[in-house]
Amino acid sequence: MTAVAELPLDLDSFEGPFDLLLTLVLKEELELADVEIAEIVLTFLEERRDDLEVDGEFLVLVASLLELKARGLFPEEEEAPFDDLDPDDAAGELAERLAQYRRFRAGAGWLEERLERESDRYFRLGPAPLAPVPERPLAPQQPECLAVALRALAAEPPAPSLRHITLTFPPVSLFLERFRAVLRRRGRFVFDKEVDTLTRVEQAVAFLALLELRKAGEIAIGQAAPFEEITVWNSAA
Amino acid sequence: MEQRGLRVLENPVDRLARTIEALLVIAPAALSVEELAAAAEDEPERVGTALGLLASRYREGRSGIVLEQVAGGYAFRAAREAAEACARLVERPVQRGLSQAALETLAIVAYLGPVSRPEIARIRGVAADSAVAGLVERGLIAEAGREKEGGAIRYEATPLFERVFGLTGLSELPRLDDLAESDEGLRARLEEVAGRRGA
Amino acid sequence: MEQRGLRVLENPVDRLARTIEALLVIAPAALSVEELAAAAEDEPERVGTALGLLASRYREGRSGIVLEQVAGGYAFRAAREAAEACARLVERPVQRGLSQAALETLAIVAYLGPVSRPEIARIRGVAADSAVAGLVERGLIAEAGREKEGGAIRYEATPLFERVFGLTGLSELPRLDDLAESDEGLRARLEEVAGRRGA
Repeated sequence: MTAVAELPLDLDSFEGPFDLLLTLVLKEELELADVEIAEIVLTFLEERRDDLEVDGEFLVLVASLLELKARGLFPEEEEAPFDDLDPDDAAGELAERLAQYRRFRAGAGWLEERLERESDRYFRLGPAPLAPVPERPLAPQQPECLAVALRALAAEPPAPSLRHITLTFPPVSLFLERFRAVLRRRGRFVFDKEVDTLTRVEQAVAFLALLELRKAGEIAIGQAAPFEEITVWNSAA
Repeated sequence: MEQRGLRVLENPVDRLARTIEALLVIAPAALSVEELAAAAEDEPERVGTALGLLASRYREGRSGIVLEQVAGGYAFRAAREAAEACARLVERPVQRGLSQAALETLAIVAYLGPVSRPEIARIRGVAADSAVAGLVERGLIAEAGREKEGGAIRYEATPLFERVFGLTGLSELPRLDDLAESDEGLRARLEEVAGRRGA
Repeated sequence: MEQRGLRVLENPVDRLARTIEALLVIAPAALSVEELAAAAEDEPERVGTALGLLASRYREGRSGIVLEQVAGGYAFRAAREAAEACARLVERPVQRGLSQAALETLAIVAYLGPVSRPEIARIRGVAADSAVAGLVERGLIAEAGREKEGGAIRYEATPLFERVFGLTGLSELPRLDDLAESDEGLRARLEEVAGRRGA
């Protein structure tokens, strides 16, 4: 077990090692909405040693949790960008992927132990000092196979599958559409209230969307003083 | 005359064994029984007999050269007792400093190969480009064609991987399900924690 | 008890000899007495004694492995009686085709050369180091100067390449006019597609 898996957590909703939390979430025995991810991050930062590998593993796991939580927070009637993936599917996929990741992490652990056990096994890499030099004659080739190889490299790649990018945060475009819809209905809104229930990462992405709309001249923004509420209204209105 | 007499007395397997010694000492990688038989122009069964003879001669404690069965064939390596001297002589760029990311990528390629970078990235949840490039550079994995025309390049573990990890073949890798903690184990830990919290 | 008895009886030079056997079987080049002594952490004179022991053991007629003294020091080689078998091992049968990686790399160099490794890597979407090294070793491509002073080495197809592919010159390569009007256009198109392929 690695340092991340054993990270001791003491949250309002859960007490125990990190990997147990993941397991409970994936088994739906713990409601992810109740889990304070910021607290997990703080705990990790307190316990953190200078180990990039551990940091990387932690980021992967927390990103997975954030993704799952973010999906759960978007009401289903909203037009989500994950058209082909409802939250249940996402949870299922994430659970499956985390389980698979765990298996390969175990495989990596076995390889690491094996390497350690074999550390006193030395052999020569490459040719022997006085060995005859090998020759690798090649049969006559057709020039057409070169053209075929280059054509294949110039061919349009297959359409990328969305499955590779499901670990990303909600895209800015989601909030662009969402804010435009709200303005069509109401003409103006208070940004702080609109994003109040979202996580920090989602709020950050939402704020980027706000700046984007402002830059495009679609909206006007007002704020009475620093740290006061941000009011947004249709610039055409 | 005496020399001719000696030759007549010589066990024919001895001569084959010497030929195999010669082949193994110059080979850049492990040689299969078939490869040895083809090079020696002899029967695979007799090659097997000769290898048995050599295995008892080139073994730990008896010789500084050890015959090992690895990577689908046979190869000479240094005796383990000489490891410290060997360490002073050569670096081991292939196995030195494999990162956790590299080991995870290697495990995925070894178990699932041929497998492409996007597939590896999907399992690990992060891009695998530099880990894959590093493993190719080390010679532990190698390209194995593309998924389809114009598709992603796929990778597989090399014989060098098997040799470095001391495996006779990929089938010697343990089943992942046996390595990963089972649901039963998780259940037990869950109950343990629940018990602690209750107390 | 018997084992301990054996160990006490062991000639200390025997152990050094085993260490030297181990060093010689993993060495990528001949080793001098000084190099052997440094790795074994022993006296050069004792190393000389051990080498004498090994020379009588690993000699023609007695072993398939022969200890040879060359300019740079000592190395194992194959016995002469096994020369034919070794030649059969080294002389690979004529290869019918190239690997996908080699073919793609060769096509890029033939059509777009002189071209550097980074350019090849950009078009293929993967590092080209081992494919380029393999083609250089086969003599199908060769270095053709640098991009600019201190820049990357560029490669071009060789006369051997033309012979193997039955061409009298690169202008006889099958035309790819439908892909692009010029070499520059072809290069741009390949890089652009590779960028979108991303792997």
